[in-house]
Amino acid sequence: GCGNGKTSGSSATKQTAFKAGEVTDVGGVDDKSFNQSAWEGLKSFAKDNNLKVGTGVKYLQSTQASDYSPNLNTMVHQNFNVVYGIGFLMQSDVQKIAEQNPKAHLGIIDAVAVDKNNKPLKNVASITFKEQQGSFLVGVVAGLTTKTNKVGFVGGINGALIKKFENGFKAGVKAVNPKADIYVQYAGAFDAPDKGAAIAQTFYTKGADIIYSAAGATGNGVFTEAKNRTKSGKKVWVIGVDKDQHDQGLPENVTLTSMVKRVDKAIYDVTKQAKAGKFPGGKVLEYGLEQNGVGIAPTTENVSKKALDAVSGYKKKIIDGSITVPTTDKEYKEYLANLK
Amino acid sequence: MSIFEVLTIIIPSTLLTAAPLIFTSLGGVFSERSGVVNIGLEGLMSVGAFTAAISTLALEHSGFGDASPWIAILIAAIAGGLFSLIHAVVSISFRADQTVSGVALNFLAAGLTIFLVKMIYEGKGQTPYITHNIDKISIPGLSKIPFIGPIFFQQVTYTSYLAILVSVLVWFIIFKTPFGLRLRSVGEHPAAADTLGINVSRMRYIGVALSGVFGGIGGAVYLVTITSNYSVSTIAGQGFLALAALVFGKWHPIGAMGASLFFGFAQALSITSQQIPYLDRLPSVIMLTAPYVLTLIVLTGFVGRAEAPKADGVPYIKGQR
Amino acid sequence: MIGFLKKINWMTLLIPIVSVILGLLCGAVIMLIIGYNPLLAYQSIVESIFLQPYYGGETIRAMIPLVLAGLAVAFAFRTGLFNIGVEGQLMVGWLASVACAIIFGHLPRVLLLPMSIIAGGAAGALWGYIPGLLKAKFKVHEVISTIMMNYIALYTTAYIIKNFLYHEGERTPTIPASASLASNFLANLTQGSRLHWGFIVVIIAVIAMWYILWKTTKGYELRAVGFSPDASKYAGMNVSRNIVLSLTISGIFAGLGGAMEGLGTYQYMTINSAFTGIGFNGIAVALLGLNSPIGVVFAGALFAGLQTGGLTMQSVAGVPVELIQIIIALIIFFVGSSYVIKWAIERLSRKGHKK
Amino acid sequence: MSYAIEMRHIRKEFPGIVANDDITLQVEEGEIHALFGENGAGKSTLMNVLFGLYQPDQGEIYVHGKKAVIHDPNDATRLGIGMVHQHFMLIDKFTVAENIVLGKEPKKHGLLDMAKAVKIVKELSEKYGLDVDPNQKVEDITVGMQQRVEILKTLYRGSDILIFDEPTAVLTPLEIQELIVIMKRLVKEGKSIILITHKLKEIFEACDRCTVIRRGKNIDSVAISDTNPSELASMMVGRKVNVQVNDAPYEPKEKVLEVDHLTVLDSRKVNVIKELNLTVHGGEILGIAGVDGNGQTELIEAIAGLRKVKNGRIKINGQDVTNQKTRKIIEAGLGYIPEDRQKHGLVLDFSIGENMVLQTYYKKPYAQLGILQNKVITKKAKQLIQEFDVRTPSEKTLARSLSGGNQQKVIVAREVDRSPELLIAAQPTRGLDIGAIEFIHGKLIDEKKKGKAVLLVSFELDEILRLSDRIAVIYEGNIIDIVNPKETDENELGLLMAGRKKGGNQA
Ligand SMILES: Nc1ncnc2c1ncn2[C@@H]1O[C@H](COP(=O)(O)OP(=O)(O)OP(=O)(O)O)[C@@H](O)[C@H]1O
Ligand SMILES: Nc1ncnc2c1ncn2[C@@H]1O[C@H](COP(=O)(O)OP(=O)(O)OP(=O)(O)O)[C@@H](O)[C@H]1O
Ligand SMILES: [Mg+2]
Ligand SMILES: [Mg+2]
Repeated sequence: GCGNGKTSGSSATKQTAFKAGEVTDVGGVDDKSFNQSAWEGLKSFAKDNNLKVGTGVKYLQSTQASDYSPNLNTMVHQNFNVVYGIGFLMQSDVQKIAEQNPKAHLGIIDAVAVDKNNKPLKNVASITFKEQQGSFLVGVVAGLTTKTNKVGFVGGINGALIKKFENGFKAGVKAVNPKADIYVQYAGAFDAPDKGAAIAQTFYTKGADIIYSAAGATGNGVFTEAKNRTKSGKKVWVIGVDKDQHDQGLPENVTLTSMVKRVDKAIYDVTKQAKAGKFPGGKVLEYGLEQNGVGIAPTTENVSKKALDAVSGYKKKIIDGSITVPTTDKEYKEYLANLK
Repeated sequence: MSIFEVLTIIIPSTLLTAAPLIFTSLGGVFSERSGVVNIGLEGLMSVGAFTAAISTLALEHSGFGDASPWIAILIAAIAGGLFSLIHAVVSISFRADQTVSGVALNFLAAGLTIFLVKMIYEGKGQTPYITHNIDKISIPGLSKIPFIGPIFFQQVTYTSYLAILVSVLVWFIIFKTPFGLRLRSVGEHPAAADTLGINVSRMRYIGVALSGVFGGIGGAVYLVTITSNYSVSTIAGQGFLALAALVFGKWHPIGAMGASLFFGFAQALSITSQQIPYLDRLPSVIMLTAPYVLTLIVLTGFVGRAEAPKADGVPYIKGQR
Repeated sequence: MIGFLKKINWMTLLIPIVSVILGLLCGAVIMLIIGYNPLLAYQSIVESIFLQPYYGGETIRAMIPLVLAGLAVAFAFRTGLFNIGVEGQLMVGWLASVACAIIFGHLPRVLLLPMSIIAGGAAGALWGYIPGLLKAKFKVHEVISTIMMNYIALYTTAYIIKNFLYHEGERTPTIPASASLASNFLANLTQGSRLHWGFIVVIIAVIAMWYILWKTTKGYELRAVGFSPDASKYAGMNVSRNIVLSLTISGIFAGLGGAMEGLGTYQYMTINSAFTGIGFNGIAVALLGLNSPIGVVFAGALFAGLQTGGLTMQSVAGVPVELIQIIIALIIFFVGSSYVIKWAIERLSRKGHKK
Repeated sequence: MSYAIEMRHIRKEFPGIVANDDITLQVEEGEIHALFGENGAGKSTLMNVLFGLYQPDQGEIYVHGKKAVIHDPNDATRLGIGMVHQHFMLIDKFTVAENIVLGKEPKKHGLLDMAKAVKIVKELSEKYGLDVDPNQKVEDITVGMQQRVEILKTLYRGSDILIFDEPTAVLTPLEIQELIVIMKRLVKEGKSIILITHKLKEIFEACDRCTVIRRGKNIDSVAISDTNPSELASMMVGRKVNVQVNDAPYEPKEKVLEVDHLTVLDSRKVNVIKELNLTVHGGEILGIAGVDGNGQTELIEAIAGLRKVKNGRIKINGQDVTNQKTRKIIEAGLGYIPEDRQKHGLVLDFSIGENMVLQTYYKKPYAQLGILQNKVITKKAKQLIQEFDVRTPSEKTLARSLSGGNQQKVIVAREVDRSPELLIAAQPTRGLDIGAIEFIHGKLIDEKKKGKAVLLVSFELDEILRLSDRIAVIYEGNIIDIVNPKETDENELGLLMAGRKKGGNQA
């Protein structure tokens, strides 16, 4: 196996081969969401750089929140050249380990690591995404595809992060279809497919024909419900999140499109810079449409030509700044006011 | 939304959520009626769900198509039954405290299932998704009945009706057959049963094994109708809820079914209410906690005192006074 | 204390030890079957916990809430009640301690820290008091009511954080340093682990439980009511009040466990969408510790050690962490089957004598 | 001639004790054979061996002259042996019929045929004159009826050899008489019976022969016609038994307990005590005689504050304690030896020492400022164990592991030692052997001599007659008469208990 981690301190000696690692949250590396995406980034980096999976790139899974810190610490002490904490839940653990080991290089997804004075920590790369931008685009697709003029949004836990998805989506729908009704509900959990299914059932029964789910495994319930409906002859759609969820919609083919969040790409980029000795410590990297960090899924077979055209139009406007996609409820209100 | 529309959402959703709870709590009825407390229902559901996931995947892979989830439920029943034998051996033959054994059973199931998933799927922490679920359907004919049809017979799964039918069957077995009489006698007064030549240990083994079978079915139904894949968070508290339903239902099969339906209803309401005018103004926390608060309120007033079988939880040691 | 040592029944000590050994052996067998190296795995656990101060510190840190949760379960058990609600009591305790620390952040440390700890205990007490009251007044089975209270705690704490104490990252703000149990001294001692002063609270709690139950008249009453409510009633004790009291005290232990997480380990509370698991682990810890305060400490140590060491086992020997859970389950089974183990030990020792 | 049952040289050891040591028992066909011996002599053990619940370490069993190996109750049943256990083996929540047919249920298409079961039970009960209601739940019927259910269970299984293990300990005098009639009828039907009892009177009324065992050993077998009660008693104890009599002069002092127009409801909200008046003075033993179920239990519970009083007053030492908390009443001077010693009298999982202070643990000197004074408690316990001759290895022993007689001694010791003004003793000697009974009787008389008031409730007329200074007869929740024991006899009491007042009027 790899080193026994007996070395203390954080003297990141460069004699050993380059190593990059990630600490997953309780979902593990196959959560069909960002843990998995991150791991795919590391794996493809390994492939391109002849590193061995399991030693050169490696992950440690946490089984509870209190494991984050020891897992991060273990990797740092095993002299990994860069260690990622996946998810904003690990923010404070990453900050603490970074402060204790100033020479170690860490990365954090979906959060900005700061010190006590709210200054970015010099040895942490903070990777965030403009989910609102990608969500806006799938909102455009939804707004143009709905036949009932009713669409739904299912969120995991109601918080700043998922609000970006919600408001971006709503803004996109309204941009192309101002009259559309948008139902919004949060399940209160990222791992409650039963609740996801129940919410989807409510939305579909109320007449929605497209639901965008930004709810992790809770979204699986949305898929189940959509498939059931479709099988019994009422065609409805789901919009996936994080990855291209086209396959999960099969065989009933209920995935309209997905909002992809390229955690893999970001991780790959940062790891590459780290290997080249240009670790972007202290920087806040924002991955938006411009960086291809978010966007709509490559599978577009269910999306109409018209919608695709609209998407590329809006994409340009967002990138050139002529449209600012709202992230919070307040911004969304202002955005709506401006639309009129 | 009109009341009618609300009902067409809430009732089917109630039935869907309740089915796994019904099966599992019926399992609890068997075990506890025979005098063995079963805190391990949660673990038995995990085993059932896990087994259902891997066997549905294997079956659909070998071309069993829509029959896959149904066969998987049967396999899960067997797996649950076998797994529950650990509880039986430890708590009946080895005279362990039944609570201790049940708690250990939950731990073992949680660890073992994920461990096995990792072994089977090369390190992954969860199974792939099954493609052949047991679907929500409209029951031909019945769903056409005006008013009643759309509420009770549309967007439902056969498993929900099966669960209700099985509760009646279990009631029949427990209260109308010699087997049931003996099972209950062992849970009430094992020494008395013993003097009448009833093999106490054997009856209790059967009770526990049946709880495994039903718990396994409960977990499997949850998987093939609701979640579609197995991970750590698939079974997260449903077993404890089934346990609560069992006590709430006063250790009676029909009571357990009623309590399960009540839990299902409360949960469906908590979700749907956010789309119902006026109810949507309530802070979400009120609706989210409603099922649990309501249960507490109901237990304080209306259903009266729940009394467990007299020898529930008491190991039987032959010849001991 | 010497009197205490004299009272030890060697068999009661031997059984958990044998159980642990058997559990580990079974774990080794599983590893061998699957193709892992059990020696390497166990070596990594032992080495990390005993030779690397960081993991040693983390083990003790993990013990703190576990032991308190275990005491909560054990205390209720001793008085004839099964508290499955430790999980919820711990959550509300966690939130209350953090909220207190934040709201009264301007107060000096000598006031703020004890206040925050007490707030945690008090919230836990309230969460135990309710099922206690329901049982005493309405005969609601505590197993159901505590399960229900768990869910209520889960959603209520999340709601309160979300609406009144929100900080980005789905959590509360960080508590002021004046309310923190964290310590640079302890951290430096253990190469940066999160070990904090909470262990002192644990020591006090362990002694308190022992003292309350066996040295005070209240404890006498609680145990009497636990063993025989009928006889206690005939002897003039107030059974209802003792049930309420028992679950309330149990809740205090649990709430303190939450406070330790809030003031020590994390310095904040996240919005939980699922249970922390500490409360449920507490049930196992109590059972493993045979519901005695000292036993709970040892069981908590074992549990915490396996969990923390399990992380290194994962990283060094590649063994999935779930194996630790399996081993723990097996150990509990063995402890539960003490009757058979006792029988086996007696047989073996008799054979030994004959030779 | 072959015996119905012959047990030869039976030996049965339990860890640390030889319960049966070379016991031989011969029961002739068609006789009622008494098995007589102290508590713990090994009677139940021997019968459990016969019934297949225990396996003997040595010895042989012959049934109707044929050698039998009895592995379990099924074997015993097959051989025609039925047993009515010392502690009833009935399932409270089942009906009478369900209890009887359990394990050998009549079936129809594989389902329970309860209608048939009820019919069978009715037929059986008519045939043997054992009156029961097949459809009632066992928890709702009297102890006497429960006993009949137990007998029917054996008859239903076709037993012709019946074992009765202390059947009369829980019965009222009337029920005992009935049982004796039933037994005699059964013998006439060709059954053989083994009867275990501690009451010599019953042996002489019902039995043909008697086997006496002591400390696990055979002492002798005698024909009843060839012996007399005092001979049997000394055979059993191994020494001469002194019968305690209440010979202290009757000098009543001030009123200690005053019950005035008391009305109490039972759990079904029916008046079980109606306008009851009763006074007990210091320096007297007042016996309450009555058939079980006439309100004795409720009366005591009401006095002790364990049951709500609907109407009326209760005073102890002049202090009004109506509907007060039990603790207050205890502090006002109540001592209480409850009927159900294991459920109400002791915390079985507490040590003897802890049980000795069950009501006083919070008081000086047993506690100071809420802290238990364990040394004081231990010292007290040791003293009481000595004084009351409790047979136990130490005061740390759990009450659970004591024998019934010794458990009762612990309770008596505790209550008497507190020296309460009013001591209520409910069935204080139920199921105890003669030695223990005399001991406890002596203690009750001592209390009276000290000037305390003793309220004795017992179904044993003998006990009541021997100990009481006055006897109050309770009938349907009321005291229908108070009689002087010197001027009455069992016959008169029996009539009163059945509700007939002197002069033959129906009350
Ligand atoms: N299950 C057992 N385990 C250990 N010892 C036992 C057991 N049953 C009985 N004994 C022992 O055997 C002895 C005889 O007990 P047994 O119950 O036969 O007495 P008994 O004559 O029926 O007394 P009683 O008149 O009170 O019913 C007791 O003193 C007890 O020590
Ligand atoms: N199951 C048991 N295991 C160990 N010892 C026992 C057991 N049962 C009884 N004993 C012991 O046997 C002795 C006598 O018991 P037993 O119950 O026969 O007494 P007893 O006076 O006949 O009681 P009772 O009046 O209730 O019949 C006691 O000292 C008790 O400690
Ligand atoms: Mg006895
Ligand atoms: Mg006996």
